[in-house]
Amino acid sequence: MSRVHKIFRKFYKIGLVLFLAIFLLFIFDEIQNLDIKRYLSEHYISEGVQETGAINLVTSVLYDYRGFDTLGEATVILTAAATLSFMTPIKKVKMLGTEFTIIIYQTIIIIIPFLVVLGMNLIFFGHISPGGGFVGGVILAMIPILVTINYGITFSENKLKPNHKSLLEGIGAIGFILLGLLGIFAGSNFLASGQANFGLGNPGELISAGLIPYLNLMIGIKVGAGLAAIFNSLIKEG
Amino acid sequence: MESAVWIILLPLLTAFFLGIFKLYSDKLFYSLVIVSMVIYLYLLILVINDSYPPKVYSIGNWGLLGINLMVDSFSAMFLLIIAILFITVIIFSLNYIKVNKHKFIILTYVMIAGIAGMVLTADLFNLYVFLEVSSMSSYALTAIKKTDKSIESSFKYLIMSTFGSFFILLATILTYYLTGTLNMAEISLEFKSVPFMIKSTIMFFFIFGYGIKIGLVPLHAWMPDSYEASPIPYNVLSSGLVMKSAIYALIRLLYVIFGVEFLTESGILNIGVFWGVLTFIIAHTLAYQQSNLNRLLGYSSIAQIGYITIGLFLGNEKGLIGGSFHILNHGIMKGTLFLVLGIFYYSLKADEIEDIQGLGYKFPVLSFTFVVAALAIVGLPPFNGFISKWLIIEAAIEAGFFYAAFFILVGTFLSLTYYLKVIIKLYTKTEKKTLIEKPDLSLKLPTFFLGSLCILFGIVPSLPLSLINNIPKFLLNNSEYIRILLGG
Amino acid sequence: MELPYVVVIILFYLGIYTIIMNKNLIKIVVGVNIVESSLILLLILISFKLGGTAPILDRKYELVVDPIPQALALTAIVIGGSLIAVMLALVIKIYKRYGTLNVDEIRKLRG
Amino acid sequence: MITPGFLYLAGALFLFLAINNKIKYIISFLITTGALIITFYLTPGYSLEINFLNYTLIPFRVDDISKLTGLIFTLSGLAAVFYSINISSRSNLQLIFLFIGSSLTVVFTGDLFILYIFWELMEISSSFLIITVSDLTKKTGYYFFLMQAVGGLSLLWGVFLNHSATGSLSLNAIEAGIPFFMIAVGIKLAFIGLHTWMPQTYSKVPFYVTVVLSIYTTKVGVYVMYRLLSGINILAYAGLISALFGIVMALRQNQVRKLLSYSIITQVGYMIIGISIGSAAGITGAFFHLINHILYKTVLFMVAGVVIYTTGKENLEDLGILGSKLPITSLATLVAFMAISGVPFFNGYMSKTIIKEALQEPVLIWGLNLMSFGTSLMFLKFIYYAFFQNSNINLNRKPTISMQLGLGFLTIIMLLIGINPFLLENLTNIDVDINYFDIKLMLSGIQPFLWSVIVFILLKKYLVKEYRRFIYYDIYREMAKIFVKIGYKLSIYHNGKLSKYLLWATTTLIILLSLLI
Repeated sequence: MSRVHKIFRKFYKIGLVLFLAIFLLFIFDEIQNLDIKRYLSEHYISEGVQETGAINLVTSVLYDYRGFDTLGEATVILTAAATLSFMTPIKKVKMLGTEFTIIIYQTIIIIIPFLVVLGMNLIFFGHISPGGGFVGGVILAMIPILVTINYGITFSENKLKPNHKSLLEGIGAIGFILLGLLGIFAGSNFLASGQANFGLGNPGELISAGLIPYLNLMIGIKVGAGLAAIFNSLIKEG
Repeated sequence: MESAVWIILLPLLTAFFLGIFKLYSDKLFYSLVIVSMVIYLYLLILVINDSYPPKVYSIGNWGLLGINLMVDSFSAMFLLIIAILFITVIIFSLNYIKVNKHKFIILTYVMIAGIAGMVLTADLFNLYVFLEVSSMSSYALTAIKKTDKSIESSFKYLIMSTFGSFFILLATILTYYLTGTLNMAEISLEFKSVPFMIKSTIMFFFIFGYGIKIGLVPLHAWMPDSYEASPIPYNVLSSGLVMKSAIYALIRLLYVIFGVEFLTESGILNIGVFWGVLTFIIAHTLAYQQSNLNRLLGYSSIAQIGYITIGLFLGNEKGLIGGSFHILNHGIMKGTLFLVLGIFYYSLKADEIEDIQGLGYKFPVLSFTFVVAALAIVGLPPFNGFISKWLIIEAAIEAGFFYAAFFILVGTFLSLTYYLKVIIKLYTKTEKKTLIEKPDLSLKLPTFFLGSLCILFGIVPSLPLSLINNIPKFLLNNSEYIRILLGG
Repeated sequence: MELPYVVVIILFYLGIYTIIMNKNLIKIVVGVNIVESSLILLLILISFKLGGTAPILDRKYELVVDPIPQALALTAIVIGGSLIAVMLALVIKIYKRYGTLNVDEIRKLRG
Repeated sequence: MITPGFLYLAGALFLFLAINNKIKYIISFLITTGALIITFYLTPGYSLEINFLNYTLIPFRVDDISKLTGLIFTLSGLAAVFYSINISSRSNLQLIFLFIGSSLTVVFTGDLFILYIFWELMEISSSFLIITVSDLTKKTGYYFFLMQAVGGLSLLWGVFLNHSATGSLSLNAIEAGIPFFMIAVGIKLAFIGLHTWMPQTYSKVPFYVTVVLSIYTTKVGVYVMYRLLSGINILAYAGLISALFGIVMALRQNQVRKLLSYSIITQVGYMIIGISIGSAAGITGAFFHLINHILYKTVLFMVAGVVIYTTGKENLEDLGILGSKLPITSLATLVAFMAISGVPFFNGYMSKTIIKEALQEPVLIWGLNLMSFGTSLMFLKFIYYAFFQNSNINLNRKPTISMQLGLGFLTIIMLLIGINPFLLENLTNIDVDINYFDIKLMLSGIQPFLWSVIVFILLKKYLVKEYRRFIYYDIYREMAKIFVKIGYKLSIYHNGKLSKYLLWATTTLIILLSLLI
């Protein structure tokens, strides 16, 4: 392509993006001075705790009011893990060896148990303190990732075999749906923990907020296994 | 009435269980596939039958606080397509797919769940989530063959469609910011007070985002590549369901949230119709140039989506009926064409036009089905394509878009040019071809089933039309839809 | 016109610009990442109320931040994350097969 | 009450069971004769109603003209099927039955929707007949189907315009969409300019297919022209020009079937003039001419078929075989020649005189004489090659009995009508008060024939020479080339670069948003 054409194309692109940016600026400017109504969130804030039993409103929205979104999202992780699993080469690819110093080895061995405790805490106390299935799951996923980085992929593979990971993932997802089906068996609709008053208990205690802690657990297992599988496949790709 | 949820849950549950069974025993895997397919068919028929007075199913029994699913005739028609195409594709791919067969079936189940979710949900963010679920599984299905071409086409599809879903997410966030709720009925009530400029920007963002997934002309470039490189059973689903669920979601948004008055006032209907005409003229011209059969059918799908866009963007009752009937017809016709090509590929590794020379005499009945489906998709009378095109043209004239109606006929002529080229190649005699694998009944039966549907819906269109005729009641004047969704 | 909204717009269109402008695949994936994060930032901005506390109601607070966009943000993060994971896997595969990361050389599918 | 059209369509389905030739003969004989008998006993005024897609349609309605056309169609269908029975394969025969069945339904239909459906079905079946019949006819089949599809689609557009103007689909409420009906009929009639498909197809396709096609394609066009566009006087002059063009082109041909197809264009000119005068006499003249034309043109095509079947060659020089070795066929050729040039006591003369009597404008009468002069000149050339040219071609195989039978059957009917011109009138209750046998009419009938004989003898060496193929400029092929070029440029533009696709996406977003401001 001639040089002039290249430069013209470059400025054309910049012009495009600038026009879009200015346009959106006007829109946002106009949006600011509109009176915005938030009655749905006011309702969540005022009656959220009584209806779902969970103090952490975000978890109550995520797992009770809009539980279906979380199911959809869990499927997205599962599909991503499945895609990456069939992407990786069948034969074992040696990961590029990263020789960490002895200090790293020792610290990892020491902090792994704390990670487990932290992850579990975040999952179980998801409906009381900030946190929840996703954050806890990520921290749990860090453990196999650290092991893989530290001791190389072959060691971590036989520690936690890929089949086990996809098994865990499957169990997490199926658990989530079965808990949802509990709502139907209890007479009201799918994923109905608040409405079907599954022992809401008094808010603030560990065993409260109906199904939410168990849903949290299921999502935690699923996200943990899923992210570990994704990380391993990406590493094996290399 | 909780079978509406089961339509989304059953494929998901089967996919997860298959994920586990895959590790242990094949026999268990296939038996579960067959059993869940039969139950799913029964469930779909159950929901389609009692869909006339639309029903709402609220997840978690939260009513307007949580997410609601809504089954009305438009979604019932779409479930009918899912019922027809999904069953045939699963039976077809049980022994058509050789590479990654387990993964293919799992991902197809997840995609069906995503599409069923998009079709049933009456909640804006939930629509986005299920859109991502179905798109994610279609990226995976495009790349499942792991050839150079499929990896490249899957990457291009991924980037283009993510580029689109940015704008869909941006529009969803802005709608939430303006209205404070995510339930479609409440949004359309709140949207009455929003100024014109902002409302139409959000509408344009939605149209642009979904436009990429539908494949309207300037945004279509990724689609023929994905058709060329992905496995043929997935092509049937992609042209029959994935493209259609995108336009379904767009129409659901436009007619329910923005309402017909706003659409006509903002002039988007004229833009939509013009865009449809532009799409199929360019798609037909390009289709003529192709030598790879899958790419040719890909361009023809883009053209047919152009007709559907015209039908649905006319804004009158007949247009909606014609458009949705064409969605149903195109799914069936394109499904037959792809399955026949699948059998040719399965038996002779034939995917270029030259390779299928003389197959008319080697597979007489199969080529007859191909000819029937090709004539149907061109829009010649005795078949179903003609009926839906007749309805769309009539609606276009009624709505005053004479140029669009005329160009549809020009489109019919253009599509005849390249389909006839393929048919003639099919019937030119050539030297003996050795068959790599004999296609058995489980491949041929679905093809004949879809082919016979082409003829059946052409001769007796009142069968599907009885379901489709009451679509406009809940789309054109969305007050009815909103009253029911608000628990009226 | 609050400053954070301007930041969101700048981030959004910076991401779009990187996607369009760059020829290198990795940079395109980075661009996608930037746009994702700008949308999540927008979500959080929407839920912000001046002086509001986090939506954990262990005690009675007079003003609480709107929890819904935060839940949506969590979902958007997860979806964005898995999308980028698949993108990276494809980029690795393309690099192994085509030997180049330049988007203009990856042209086996034409016409 | 099953209609002849549906009987033929059902016949096409029954032929699936025809495993061996014997059953094939029985089925086709039953169907063809059954259809003839049914059309014979049809009472005008009977009509059938069905509703489809919330319209009430009349798939079957009989009146005098449609009964007349139906009769001649089933009659010539019987002869054609008989002629080609043991040459054509089972699938070709099915397609022929489908073709005849759909043209019969077009003749008996009462509304535009069914007219369009079966017009397209006719098109599809004839194109597939051409495509699958032999290996060399692929290109012609492609050209034929596309050309006819343009005709069908302009008919559909006319139907839509008329439907939106009048709100009804019935045949007798035609207000809008006239130009599109003209294009559709023009293509079917092979009107000048739209005729390029006919000589090409009729000369390349095997002879028995040409026989079937020549009977129905153009004649259905004439019938539909009567139904939709009767009474527009301008068309009379257009018909005249097209006929004269046909004569000029026919004289330049050296292939038998090309000469015959150009002569179809001329004869159709008579019918166009007859219909577009619009008076009852004109229309009856046109339709009687249609019947006579089917008779003698099919005989001539059958003769050409026999020549090709026996000697395998089809140029004019090879016609010598007729004079020397094929007695019955040469007799039939002579009768057909006399009929086509309008010699009294033969059936051509009868319908030409009706049209001549119905004309008022002097220009048209003069034109008519010129046309019959030209036709007889054309066929004098045909006869000269057949009888007066000594040829040394030998016979590699004898014509089959069924071919002779089909030929003889039609020649006898021709002679019958020639001798007793009133036969057609009392068959259908149309009365024409012309006494064919008074001297003045006979003289004016014979005059053009005599003039043509004299001119032929004088200018023999100009007419009877080998015309080398002149450059044949076909604008439709040029248009197709331009379309392919544009398509090629477009597809080169899709060069697979992701950055280019993304750029297109952003530009569309900009265009969309700019529509807002």
